[in-house]
Amino acid sequence: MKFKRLLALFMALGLVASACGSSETDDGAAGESESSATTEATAEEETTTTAAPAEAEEPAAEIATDFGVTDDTIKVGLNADLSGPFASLVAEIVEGQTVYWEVVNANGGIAGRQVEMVVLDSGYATDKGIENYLTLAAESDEGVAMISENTGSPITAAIAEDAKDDDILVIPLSWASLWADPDIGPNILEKGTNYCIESMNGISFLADLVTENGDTPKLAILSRPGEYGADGFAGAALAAELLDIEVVYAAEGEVAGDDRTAVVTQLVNSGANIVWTTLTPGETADIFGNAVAQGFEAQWSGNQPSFNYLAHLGGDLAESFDQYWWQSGYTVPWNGNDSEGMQDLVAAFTELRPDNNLSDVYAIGWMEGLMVQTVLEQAAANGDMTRAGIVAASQEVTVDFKGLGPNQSWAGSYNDSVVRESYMFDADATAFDIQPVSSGTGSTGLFIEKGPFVSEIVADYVFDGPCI
Amino acid sequence: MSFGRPHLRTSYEQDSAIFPTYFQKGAAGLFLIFIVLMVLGNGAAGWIPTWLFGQTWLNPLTLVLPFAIAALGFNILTGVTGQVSLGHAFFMGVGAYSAVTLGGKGDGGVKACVPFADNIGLLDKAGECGLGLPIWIWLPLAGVFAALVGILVSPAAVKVRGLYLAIVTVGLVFIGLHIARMLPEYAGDYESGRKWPKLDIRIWKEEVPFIDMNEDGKWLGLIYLTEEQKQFFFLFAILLVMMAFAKNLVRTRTGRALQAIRDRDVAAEVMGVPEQHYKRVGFAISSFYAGIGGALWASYQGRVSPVDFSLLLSVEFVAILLIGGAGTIAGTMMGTLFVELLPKAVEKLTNWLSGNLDSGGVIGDLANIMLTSGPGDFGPVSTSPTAPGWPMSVFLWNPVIYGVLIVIFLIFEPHGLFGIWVKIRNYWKGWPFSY
Amino acid sequence: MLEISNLEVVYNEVALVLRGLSIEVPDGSVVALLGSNGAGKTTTARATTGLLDNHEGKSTKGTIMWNGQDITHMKPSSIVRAGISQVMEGRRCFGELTVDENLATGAFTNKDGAKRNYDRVMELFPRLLERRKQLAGYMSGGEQQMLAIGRAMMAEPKLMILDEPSLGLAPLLVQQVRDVISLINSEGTSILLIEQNAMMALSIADFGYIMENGKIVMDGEGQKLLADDDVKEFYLGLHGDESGERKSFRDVKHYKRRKKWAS
Amino acid sequence: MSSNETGTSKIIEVEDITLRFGGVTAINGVGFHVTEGELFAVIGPNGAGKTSIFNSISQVYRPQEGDIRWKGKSIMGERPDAIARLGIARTFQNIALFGQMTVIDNILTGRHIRMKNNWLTGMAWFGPAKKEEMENRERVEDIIDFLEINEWRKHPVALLPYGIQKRVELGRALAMDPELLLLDEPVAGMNLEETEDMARFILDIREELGISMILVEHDMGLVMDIADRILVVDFGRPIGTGLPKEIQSNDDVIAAYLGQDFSEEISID
Amino acid sequence: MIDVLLLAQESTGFFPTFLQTLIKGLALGSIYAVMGIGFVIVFKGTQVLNFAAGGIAMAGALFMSILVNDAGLPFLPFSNPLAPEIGTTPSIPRWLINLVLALIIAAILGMVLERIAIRPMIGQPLFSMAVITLGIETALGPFNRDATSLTARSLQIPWGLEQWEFLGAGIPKSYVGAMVAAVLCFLSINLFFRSRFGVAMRAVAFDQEAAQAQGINVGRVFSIAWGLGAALVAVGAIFYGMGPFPPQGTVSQEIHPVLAFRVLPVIILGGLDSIPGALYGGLLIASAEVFAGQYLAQWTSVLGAGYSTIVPYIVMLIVLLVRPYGLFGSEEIRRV
Repeated sequence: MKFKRLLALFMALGLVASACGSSETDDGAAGESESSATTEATAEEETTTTAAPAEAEEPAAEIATDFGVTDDTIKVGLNADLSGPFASLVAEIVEGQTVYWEVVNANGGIAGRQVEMVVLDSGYATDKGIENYLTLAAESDEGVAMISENTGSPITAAIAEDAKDDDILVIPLSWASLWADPDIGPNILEKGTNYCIESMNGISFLADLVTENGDTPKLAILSRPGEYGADGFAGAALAAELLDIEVVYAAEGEVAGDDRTAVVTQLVNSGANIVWTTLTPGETADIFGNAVAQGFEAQWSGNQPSFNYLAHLGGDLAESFDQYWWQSGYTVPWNGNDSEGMQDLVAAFTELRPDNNLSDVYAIGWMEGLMVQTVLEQAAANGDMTRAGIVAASQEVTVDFKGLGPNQSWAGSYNDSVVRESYMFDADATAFDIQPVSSGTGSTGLFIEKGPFVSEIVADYVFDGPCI
Repeated sequence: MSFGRPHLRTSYEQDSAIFPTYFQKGAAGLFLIFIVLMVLGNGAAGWIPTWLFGQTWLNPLTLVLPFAIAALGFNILTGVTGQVSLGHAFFMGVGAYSAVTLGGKGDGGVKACVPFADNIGLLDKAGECGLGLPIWIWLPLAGVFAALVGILVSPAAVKVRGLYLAIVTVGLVFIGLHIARMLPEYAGDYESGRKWPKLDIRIWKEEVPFIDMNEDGKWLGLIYLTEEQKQFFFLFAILLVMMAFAKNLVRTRTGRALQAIRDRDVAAEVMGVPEQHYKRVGFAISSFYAGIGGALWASYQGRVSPVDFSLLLSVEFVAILLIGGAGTIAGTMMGTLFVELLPKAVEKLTNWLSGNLDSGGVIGDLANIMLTSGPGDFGPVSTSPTAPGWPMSVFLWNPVIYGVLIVIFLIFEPHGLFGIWVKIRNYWKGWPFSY
Repeated sequence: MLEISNLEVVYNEVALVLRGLSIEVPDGSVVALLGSNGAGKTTTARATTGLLDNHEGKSTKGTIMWNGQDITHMKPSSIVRAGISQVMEGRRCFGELTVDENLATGAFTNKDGAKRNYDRVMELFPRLLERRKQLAGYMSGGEQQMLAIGRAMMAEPKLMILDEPSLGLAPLLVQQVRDVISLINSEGTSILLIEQNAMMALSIADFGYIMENGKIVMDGEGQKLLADDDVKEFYLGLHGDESGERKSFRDVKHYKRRKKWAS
Repeated sequence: MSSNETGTSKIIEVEDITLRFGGVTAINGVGFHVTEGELFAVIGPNGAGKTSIFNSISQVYRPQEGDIRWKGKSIMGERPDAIARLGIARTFQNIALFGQMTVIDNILTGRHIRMKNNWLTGMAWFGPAKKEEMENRERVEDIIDFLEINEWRKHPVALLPYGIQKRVELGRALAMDPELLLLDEPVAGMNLEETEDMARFILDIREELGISMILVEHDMGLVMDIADRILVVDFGRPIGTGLPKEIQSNDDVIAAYLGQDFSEEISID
Repeated sequence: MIDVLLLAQESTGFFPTFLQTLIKGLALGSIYAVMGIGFVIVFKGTQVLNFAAGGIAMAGALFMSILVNDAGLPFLPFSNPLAPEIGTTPSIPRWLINLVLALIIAAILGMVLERIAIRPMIGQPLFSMAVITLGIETALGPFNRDATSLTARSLQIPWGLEQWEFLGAGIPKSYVGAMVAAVLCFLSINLFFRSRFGVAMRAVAFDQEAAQAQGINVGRVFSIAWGLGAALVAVGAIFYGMGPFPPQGTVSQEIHPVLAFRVLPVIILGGLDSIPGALYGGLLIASAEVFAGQYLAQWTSVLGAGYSTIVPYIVMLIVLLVRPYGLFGSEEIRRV
């Protein structure tokens, strides 16, 4: 191990490699998606081509590294669901990050190094996810500096402890309130509002809506089994307690399998006028569709992945969703606002991915990119881009999401670091029109109704740990 | 004895040995030495896995070992006894959850081990049941419990034949998945599962294990090994023992009875082989292997979720059996290696090809045909892992390749890799007089 | 006219069953093909009607000509269309189909003549008319044999190959089958009659072939063969030694014996 | 013990059994007995119910009426494997060998009921299991030697010629050390030479081991030569029992089965 | 919690709930029965237990969604002239014509698969043939998933979630649609079996070689069996994609592939080769599933969420313990 580090130092001193490498790859890679799946082979090739001495932008020699960072590249790993149930969603999120790095690399990369993504597919299977993690976290040439996306609560839960042991930073693509807890995931850098707080904000919003119409809110909570469902349910139950709302039906972790007849019957009979869901889009569509068909009228909303504009606004239930559904979220939608972040994002996609359809979730990948860049630059500034150094740097930064979502930092206690803002979106079936990015028109049908906002109950609440 | 005439066997004992000739004994020994050298990272023996699977090849290779054990069990049931089961994943699950219940860490004490503890008011909140016992208890018992469950379901399983059994066992997998959902106190969260005991060997529940498998260091004060190497050798040793058991079983009375049932069930009965009894034995032994395999797999992974024990896992074993060659132990091993490492190899190969896209020459051309790097290109495999629609990413192609291989092997080489191996061997035996 | 010349058939790419078989069935005649079990009689029928594929068999040499057309490698359906039908060994009626439906399968290649042929079959076998709505599986062996022959007649073949029609039938029924065959032949259909029961076959055959190990070992007119001593000995089951009397199986033992069984 | 002096005690008695499948009556009131050391033959046209009689004795089929007694004790309702353990072995009309197993393993499977090692001792191999396996292997080699199939020893039986398969099947039945051997068409489809070999094996087994046998066969020549007594069945009904000479001259048998001129037309199928 | 549930149960009348459940059971049973017949036809015709039915069914549903959503057809130079205008729900006749087109395409898929993978295996053991279809299922899966990941795959059901009121119960038009489809399928299959080709198929099922000897083109019979089987499972999948059924008018990659596996207990109960068996089995299993889902809901916390989906397997196991050959299958006579 020591020998390797010495060797790296020696090479860095002697060859001064970074600048030339980056300028060469700029020309080759800027416009092509090829760079997204850069390989070992290309990496080697690059090293050989950059062997010729060239002028350095900055001396790389001062930065300590261990795995995943060489003199001209930084590898970040993605443990993504590209063939499983969330593949369509995750593929676009990964695309968001890919495009982000193309832009960053074209502008010279981070600390003179090009960022390489190593994308592995978990298929949302825990076993495969763990295998992927072991590959990404390997203490060898194949290891990455940090994991910039790890799909799903289950897989994140499965690797949380290992990530701590390996001292590697992981950004989860999961918003369970667990990850912000230093006891559970000190190395898990949660992004955005967690399900629990999202539920609290969302139910406050719905309750206000009903109260304005002169009704007394009666809440039904539907959740699926697992961390996601439990966290969303915990938040909803907490909100009901704090707001003093009657819970007329609570299907805690009871939504699973294909037949939800009983849930629908009980929901319809419960007399609820607010429904909060912590479900998958398929489950939402089923329960929502059946309930509406049986004449059930209420204000619906749910944690972020309960709703999928493609399936719900593009399907048979579009009008009903338009009528009854409010979508909750913590990143701005595609035509949500004119923030700097959204303008950057749209500009980059228009140039680099003109044929892709517009999507709300590119922003999530883009924000992951912003986070990683901020953390890595801090680490570089600290002169320590070892895995441990990156973890340490993450505690020192505040990430500016440029209006795509609330800014965030991870230092301090749980209560200090959780993000309390979220958004409520109005679903508009008539506006829904998916077009290629380059057309400049089209819409995902989601518009910001309120936000970013913090409900009173969330603002006042002291979070002394995860909700579950 | 008779060095000059390797085919002359002087006793029945020699004739029915696992490796009857000195040549075979020597070859097996050399193969073992090769594996040890390879895992120890010896350059000469290690370049093939490095080239195929990259630097971290030891992890995927170690992962093959528990699957190989479970596959041996599947072979006993389906290859040897001829009972087509799609329920192997279920029995792996039974083994794995027995292991975690006995060896895992619980948070609700013994009370949590009562089913529905929180529903009947024993506990306020659902807890996880784990007794924290050492591996020498949980590993064998994982197998035993799986075998017992096998016997428990056998009344339904031994009565039905052929495809009916296949369907019944499909049902078993779905029911098993649901039971895991009903009993989170054993199974943990339905999607993220729970933590399994590590492979460390403890005498009892002491803090510092007797043999530590999860830290680099000297093993029993003898040889310096990394954590990965330790785990590999440990699992490999278990696999060898299980292979020997399987081989012995097949060459003795019970094994013959099982094969007889496979080949002609009615004739077997008339020869005095009670069909239902031996089907039950086959079921139990197969489940035992599945249980051990499942327990070791989960333990090596550290964490698996109930959903991992799905029908797809069962189908994997069918593929292993068919691709390797049914009924033989060597075939089972070949099949497991092939099926478990194939996706990884395909991924690496695609990466390697995409690295050579612009290199010209044969490889470059091949890469251009196979891959699509941007719009306007017509290769079936997309280099971008994220592009939806056609062309598909390599991750989506992997199951396609795997399914197509099952079809191709069945149509063109029903005896699987083992059959191919036998053909090659016979060719060389007859060489230069190949006919 | 059917002409099989020098036909070789191999099963599973190893077992050579027909070794250069040559026979002829002239138009309008009854030809008997005799031989013991395993001689290759059924294989000959399969090769002629294109059913070898089902048994991993292949004709590797020789030709089968039907009225000047090479049918060696034709599909079974084309061969039936060309006018050759087979009544398979063991009758092979479709047990889960009614008598009418069984006959309908026979008319698969000959939709147009279905009605005419149906009437003809029913006229020939009044028993079938009585049972036309009954499942074939519940009929007796003799009735099934009638049905199988009737089914083959539905295609209006010019050549009918009958494989062991007397197998498993009581002597009385064998007589009936023999008469039916004569009748069909008298209406102009050539017959290739494959039999182990040499007596029955040769009594109506114009010409007979005797095969052994995949080859024709003897041929001649039916009556002539019946009178032949070798035929008597080997194909009529009359094993004999020089004295002309049968040799008892009790006497064959021990002459090969090397080792005592239980000691 | 010579072939003429068969024992007097009845080893098996079949009493008026009737077997029906759905609407079909396969056996209709068949009864007979076999004494110790006797070679009893059952003949009749195809589909007459001969094989069904065997299947009833080995309890693969359960006759609805009647009784079958083994040494005086009823075996009705026993399972086929229990029948085998009593000492009744059989061969099958359409060879029912274990196709993928070698000749040795097939015959060793016949030793199943005479062996004791179970899955546990078998897996361990060393110790009693190994000893037992070797002893039985020796016994199997004797049988292989007797049946003159040495060269095929290690071949999977499915690949063997028909005649050899028939012998292996006989060997497998012999390996059970039976007291009664049921032979279902042992020479069907064989040529004269093979038939002679098989006849020789059957007679040897009988003379040297004194095993009683029931023989179902179409080859009248063989049956008339070697059988002690003969039962003729037709359409599941018995139409005559007796010594070969009696059968040949029994009018019912001639009418239903043999045909008028048996002396000239011996092999009617 | 339980108090809340009990209150909820009382607020609607017993009878409407019962009626609604019954109708749903019949509708789901119709879908199971149609898919079951798809299995049975393939098994009768080619002796193959078609584990690939899930993949084929979902592909069929996808063809339908492509036809009713997109003007163009993938990989083909011409477009679908009957496609409704983008973004509009088609009229019922137009939708039905597209349905027939989709079924034809699904049938072609079935025939192609049969020709490529099954035909070379004819005569092999049942196990090998069934496993081949497992291979096909594995290989089809990614294509289906890839296709659903592009956009939402709506089926543009013309009647959406409309329902009739009947004795206080809401009866969705889709349920009635499923039942009508099942009756039509059942009748036409019965007619087919009396036709020349149907008789030929039954003959092939009974004795392939004897059928060949009659001049029946066995290959074509196989093709037809697979074509029909594929079309029938596609009918099931498309009608399962309607309104109040879980996927709510879309093709779901979570549910559709598993649907076929839920039909397996149906054909086990009905017997692998019995068409009426598939019908009775489908109705029985679906009723058990739907009634259990409705009336055991109080016990969800003990039975586990989604317990009703395993009811078919439980029913199957119980029946097999008593009758190893299913309720309608006939016991085979073991031949020696």
